[in-house]
Amino acid sequence: MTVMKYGQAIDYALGETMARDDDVLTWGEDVMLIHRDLLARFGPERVRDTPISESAFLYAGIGAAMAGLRPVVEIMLVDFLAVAWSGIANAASKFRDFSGGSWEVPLVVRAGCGGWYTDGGQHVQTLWGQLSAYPNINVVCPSTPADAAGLMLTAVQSDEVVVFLEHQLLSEQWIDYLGGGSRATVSFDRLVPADGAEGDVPLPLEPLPLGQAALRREGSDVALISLGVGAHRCLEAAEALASSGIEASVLDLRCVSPLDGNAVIEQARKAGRVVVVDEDYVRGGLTGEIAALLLEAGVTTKYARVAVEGTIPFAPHLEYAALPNADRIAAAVKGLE
Amino acid sequence: MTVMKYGQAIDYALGETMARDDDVLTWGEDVMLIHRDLLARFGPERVRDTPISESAFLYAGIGAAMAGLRPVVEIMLVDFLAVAWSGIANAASKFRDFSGGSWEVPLVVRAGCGGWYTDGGQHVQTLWGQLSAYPNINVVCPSTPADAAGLMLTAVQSDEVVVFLEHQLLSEQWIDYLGGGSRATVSFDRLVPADGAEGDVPLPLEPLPLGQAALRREGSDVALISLGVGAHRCLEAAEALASSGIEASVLDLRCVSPLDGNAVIEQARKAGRVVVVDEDYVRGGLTGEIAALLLEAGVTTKYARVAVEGTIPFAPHLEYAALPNADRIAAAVKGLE
Amino acid sequence: MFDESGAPACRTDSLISVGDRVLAGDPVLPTGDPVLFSASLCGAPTRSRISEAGMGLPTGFDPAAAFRAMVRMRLVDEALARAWADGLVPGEYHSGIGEEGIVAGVLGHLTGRDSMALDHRNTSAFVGRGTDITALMLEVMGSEDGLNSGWAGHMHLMDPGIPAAADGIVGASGPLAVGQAIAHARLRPGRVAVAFHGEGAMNQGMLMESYNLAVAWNLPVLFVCKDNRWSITTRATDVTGGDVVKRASSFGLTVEKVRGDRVEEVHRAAGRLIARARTGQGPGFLYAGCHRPGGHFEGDPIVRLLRSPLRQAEEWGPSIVRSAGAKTGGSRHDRIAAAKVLAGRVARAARDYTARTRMDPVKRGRRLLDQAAAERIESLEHHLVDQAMSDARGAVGPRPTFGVVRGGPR
Amino acid sequence: MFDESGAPACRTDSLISVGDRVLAGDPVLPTGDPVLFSASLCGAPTRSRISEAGMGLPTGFDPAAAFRAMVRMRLVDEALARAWADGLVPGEYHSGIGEEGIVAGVLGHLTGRDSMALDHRNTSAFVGRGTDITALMLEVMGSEDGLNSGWAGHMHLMDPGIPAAADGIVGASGPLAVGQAIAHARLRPGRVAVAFHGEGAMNQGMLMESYNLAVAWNLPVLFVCKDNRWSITTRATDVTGGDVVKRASSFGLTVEKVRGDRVEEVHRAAGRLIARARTGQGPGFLYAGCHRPGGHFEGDPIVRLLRSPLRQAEEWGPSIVRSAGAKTGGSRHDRIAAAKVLAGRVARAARDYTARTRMDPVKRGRRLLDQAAAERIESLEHHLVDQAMSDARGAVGPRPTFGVVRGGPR
Ligand SMILES: Cc1ncc(C[n+]2csc(CCOP(=O)(O)OP(=O)(O)O)c2C)c(N)n1
Ligand SMILES: Cc1ncc(C[n+]2csc(CCOP(=O)(O)OP(=O)(O)O)c2C)c(N)n1
Ligand SMILES: [Mg+2]
Ligand SMILES: [Mg+2]
Repeated sequence: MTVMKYGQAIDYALGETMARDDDVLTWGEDVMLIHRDLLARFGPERVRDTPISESAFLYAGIGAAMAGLRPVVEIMLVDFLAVAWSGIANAASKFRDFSGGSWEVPLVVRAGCGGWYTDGGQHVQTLWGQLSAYPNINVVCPSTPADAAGLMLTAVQSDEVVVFLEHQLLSEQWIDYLGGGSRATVSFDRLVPADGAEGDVPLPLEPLPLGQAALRREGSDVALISLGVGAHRCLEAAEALASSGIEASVLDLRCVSPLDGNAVIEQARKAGRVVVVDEDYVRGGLTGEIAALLLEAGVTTKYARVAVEGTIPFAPHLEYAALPNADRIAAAVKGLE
Repeated sequence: MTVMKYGQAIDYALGETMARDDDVLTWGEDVMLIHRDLLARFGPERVRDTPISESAFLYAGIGAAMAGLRPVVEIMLVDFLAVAWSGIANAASKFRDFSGGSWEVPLVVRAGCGGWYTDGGQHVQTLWGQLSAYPNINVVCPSTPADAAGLMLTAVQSDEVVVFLEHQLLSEQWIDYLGGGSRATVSFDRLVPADGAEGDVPLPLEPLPLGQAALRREGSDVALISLGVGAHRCLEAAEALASSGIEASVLDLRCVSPLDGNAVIEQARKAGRVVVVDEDYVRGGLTGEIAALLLEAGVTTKYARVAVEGTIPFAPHLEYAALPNADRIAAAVKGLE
Repeated sequence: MFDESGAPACRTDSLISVGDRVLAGDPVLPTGDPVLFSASLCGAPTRSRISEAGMGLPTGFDPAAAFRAMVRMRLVDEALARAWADGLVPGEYHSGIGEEGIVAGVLGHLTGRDSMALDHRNTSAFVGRGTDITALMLEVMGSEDGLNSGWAGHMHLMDPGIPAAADGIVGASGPLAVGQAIAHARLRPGRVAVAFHGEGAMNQGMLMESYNLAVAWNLPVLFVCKDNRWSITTRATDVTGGDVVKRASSFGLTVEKVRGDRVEEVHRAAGRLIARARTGQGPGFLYAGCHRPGGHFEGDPIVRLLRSPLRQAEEWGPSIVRSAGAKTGGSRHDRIAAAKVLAGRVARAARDYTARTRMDPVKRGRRLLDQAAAERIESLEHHLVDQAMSDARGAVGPRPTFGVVRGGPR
Repeated sequence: MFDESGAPACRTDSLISVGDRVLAGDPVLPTGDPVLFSASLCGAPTRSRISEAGMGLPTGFDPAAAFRAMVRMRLVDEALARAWADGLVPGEYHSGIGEEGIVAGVLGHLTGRDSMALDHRNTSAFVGRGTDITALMLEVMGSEDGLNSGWAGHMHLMDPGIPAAADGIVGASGPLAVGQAIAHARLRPGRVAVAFHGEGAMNQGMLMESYNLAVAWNLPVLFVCKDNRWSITTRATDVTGGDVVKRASSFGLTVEKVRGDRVEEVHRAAGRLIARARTGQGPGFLYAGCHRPGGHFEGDPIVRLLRSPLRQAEEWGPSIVRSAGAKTGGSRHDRIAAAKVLAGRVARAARDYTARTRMDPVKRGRRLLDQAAAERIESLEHHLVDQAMSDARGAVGPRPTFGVVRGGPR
């Protein structure tokens, strides 16, 4: 057990797999500087800067994975994955099926996602709902260093495609890289969930199976379901609600796909009230899928969603209001009464 | 009122707007041959072949729309839109908001979508759920020539971005273009919904407002909700169900976004049973969104979904089984009993 | 022989080896043809199996082996085109007829775990590298007994044994081959990856990106541009700026330009580029012109027009004429320009389809052999391919509407 | 004056015109400066307003106007960089310091409805074309009173009045400008669209696609590549094959290559290319080298390292050393190679940041004027920009955590 930061935990897990398996390597824009510790340990053949050619180097990851490597392809921010979308939509998600099941694509796509630190509507999306629409694409977004390490271990060892989204607000690497580190005049303390950004990581690392939600808080009045920073916002809201006598459970899905439907249904059954909190867009994100799971299972429940309703504005106070913050969550819960 | 084919109706509507408004023009791969009638009438400046550069010519459409034109950018099949996804995800959907509401993007993105005619998993997707995830993107997929004409008229006249999806199975242009026209040995008659492929178009054309569903069939036992070819499959299934004494209503949404939530809720309330039939993937498509609408509205209903569960296989019988066919729909309805 | 790696270490009971057994001992047709005896026919090759012999040096040209490969490619494509016309192949079918010289010329250098990334026009490359042709035919015909259990169809054929993967997204073969090359460089130095693509694909961003990436990382990859002048119904030069060979070269790729109907020329140039790539001297770009007499895909509308002008004119003519004369619309100038575009396109197509039919690589390749040897190869390959197709047809049966059992107009 | 289109037809009460009012009558600084008097300051221009005068001919170079534009760009960027450091600008800020010569040289030719598509490093282009600088500053500071009501931030600034749009997706400025050029060609012949982008962007597929499209359609567009050698922390030549000027030229673009710190050189070359574009002779590509002393964005980690090596070494050093010495990991060779990469990167950055600081276009541009005139311009521009920034600061106030009122660590 040791204390790690969120980004550090991911790189730690990646480093451990790289040490064990020569076929694991990583490339992406600026990875040599961002992951300088991995570079120092494994050398420039296995930690490699790319040109700003997301399509080519993502498709190259697919080709390399099918030819024997286990690439971890880093796309700085998930928004930029849009320029390489075909690699996900038409290739990574399809090739195993096209081959009739005979050819695996052991690929990890790593990208930052999420807002709260103010970078404008093209740099703070999550897109996780859409990514998980495609067949054979696993999508994870951990909310703590321990989960981040465990899920990265699983991702790299998996023979399937895993999109590993690291939340930019939790990642000290991204916050620092984007210039934050050099000015004392700005503090993200009010915004960064402290035990998401830093926390205990059990050693030796264990892979964390995909599709297992974690119950972060017990509570019988309402079930808050989320992941990533959203899980922390739910906990914030739960504290506030507790003071008005409402006990909320908080379920951290950890994976968007596969999605832990059983855990969702269990919490919904218990509480009879569900609020899905999603940093993705209201359409095509988590909220609809969870509603469908509930209806399919015949669970009778009240339901509300707190998600991103439109373009995420740049101005920090507008961004804060547009993201699923604790106030919005608490209001949604109260709206269910 | 005149009888038109589906693709013909779309081009008719486009032609009428082009005749009225010099700023309307269209470009895309092979449009000069595919839309040879428009070319003959408006000339090569307004109907223009592009290189195979979807990203560039979609972004160019955005730039042109912001600089005074009303481009109809054709991306052969929606699957290929994935190579230009950033144009949707980061630009077309965002620029009006980024401008603080001061700059419109009057753009139509036209693309074929959908399966049943056997073209393999990279050529038969619909992706409409994902497209409608983004802010400010309207997404339509008409199921009849009349709707196709009315919606195209609306799309071109709109100051917003409209993704106009024409279903490949309904479009005589696509079926012919993909070689079908030259062999008498293959018939799509069993597969093509006859009154989707050809039908009356009221003249003079009236724009069909976005977000208005059409009730194609009344029935009080179960509500089938779909669009595109799916609406026809629902009607097929409804006929079959009727013979076992189950009366199904069929709601054709016509637009994925904006979605006619009121109509959905009304049908669901009436029947107390809903089957959503979606040619998009089960995740991130229509089915989840409709479930969320129902739960949010507090409608008590049984619910099932018939959608695409994974990669769409190439082999026609496998493809047929993977798509939401009438048998699957009827089975889902019976599963709700 | 296509290279010096010697006779393959295994025999299988595939149709191809039946052909070879018949051929065994024939001095003109040596048995050790790695192009037609691919890894996939011999089970998954182990690393040790890969002979490094010949890697790094251009390999010798064997006209008989090249001709034989081309004949087989041609026959398989023709058989599939017929099956398509007979309603046995669902969807589109993009034949490689006319491009065999390019594919065979390049494949003559590939051995062992050399890999390929392909586009929608891929049959000949699979055939040339030894994919089981019955399995391939069954796949293209949409059978669950096909190479990919009916999941791929002809645009997404996958043969991990070669390894070779096809992707129907134009331009994707480039970066996929780059990825294969990254793996080669780490896991099996000396191996190359080959990307085949059309000239139209050269305007697809990811392909250009992949040229750059290959050079920046100095990868063992060869990009082969088969310029058949058209992308579907668009003449490539109408939508392409500059010269594509210069374009490739500007990325720092080593380029060669050849006539694609001369397999020996292709073989020579490809050999130089592949030798450089194998020895770590960087990626190459081979440009080869060719002609596709069958059009973009079977049923190509322009080919239909050229073959049955009256019928097609009847079909297209009335509405074009009506549109051109519509009361509202573009100016006279616009409409005349449109007529010119349409007429010009057809005229150019007609010119290409008459003048360029001479560019048949199989016919040309035949002249490299003596008559008797050529005939023997042809008859054996005919036998082989006919057999495969008749097996495939037998397996799928007549299958009205391809075995779709329900569905119908309301 | 930057061009011959004469004095602007309107005055506004914007800060810029305040500056101009002060300057009115000054013989060195004529009032009719369309670069700083953009369309947007004069309300939406009508088509008739657009003077065709001078279109088609390279326009004369006016050192004072160019210097004045550069000074204003520099001052605005410096003011915003300070505001960033003071915690008043949220997120990233990419200043254009060091690139003013390129931007001013090109903008000297733009008038009326000539349009621009920009990337993340866009402030100077907006400033140069006359976007209200207070509104711009407020936008960058995340105020609802900003140019785009706080929705854009500095990476997505939009000024429909110019028109000019910025897109934070690398490479997107190219095809966006192509689209603007399509509209120009139809709606306002003679107008040009300009895309500014970096050298790193030249590896982004859509930008290359847009070069091709511009040539294939013969569009009035100018691509301007500002080569500052780096894309964030990656040295462009490490990831780029071939020569980017040849690359652009291979698409059929007419290219010119200049030193970006010499505004007069930029102006001359841009004039030739823009004149061609305006007169339907096709698109151009202007390549201009430059240096960005502030790094990629404010707080750039490499700049931090160069400025405070000890502090940064303390921060990065221990874990790098630990990693390099880890029990498991790459070979000795790998680790040495890694150390070389890291050291090499820093060394090259250090070299660039010392040797290339001489490449200051503003300092160089100053020498084109007599001392007194330069000083006058500087003082007036200082006044102007200081005023704007103090207004902007006043408007947003101290705003701890940028006005986010809730949220906090659990
Ligand atoms: C990204 C993408 N855009 C469009 C298509 C449709 N399409 C298939 S083949 C083709 C033409 C390709 O031309 P070329 O690269 O010259 O190859 P050829 O067919 O001539 O061999 C097009 C446009 C596609 N498959 N993928
Ligand atoms: C598609 C995409 N990929 C990556 C990024 C992240 N990014 C922003 S600026 C930049 C470097 C751009 O380099 P260059 O084009 O040389 O412009 P410069 O910043 O040097 O002016 C990168 C990689 C992005 N914004 N968009
Ligand atoms: Mg071609
Ligand atoms: Mg740069």
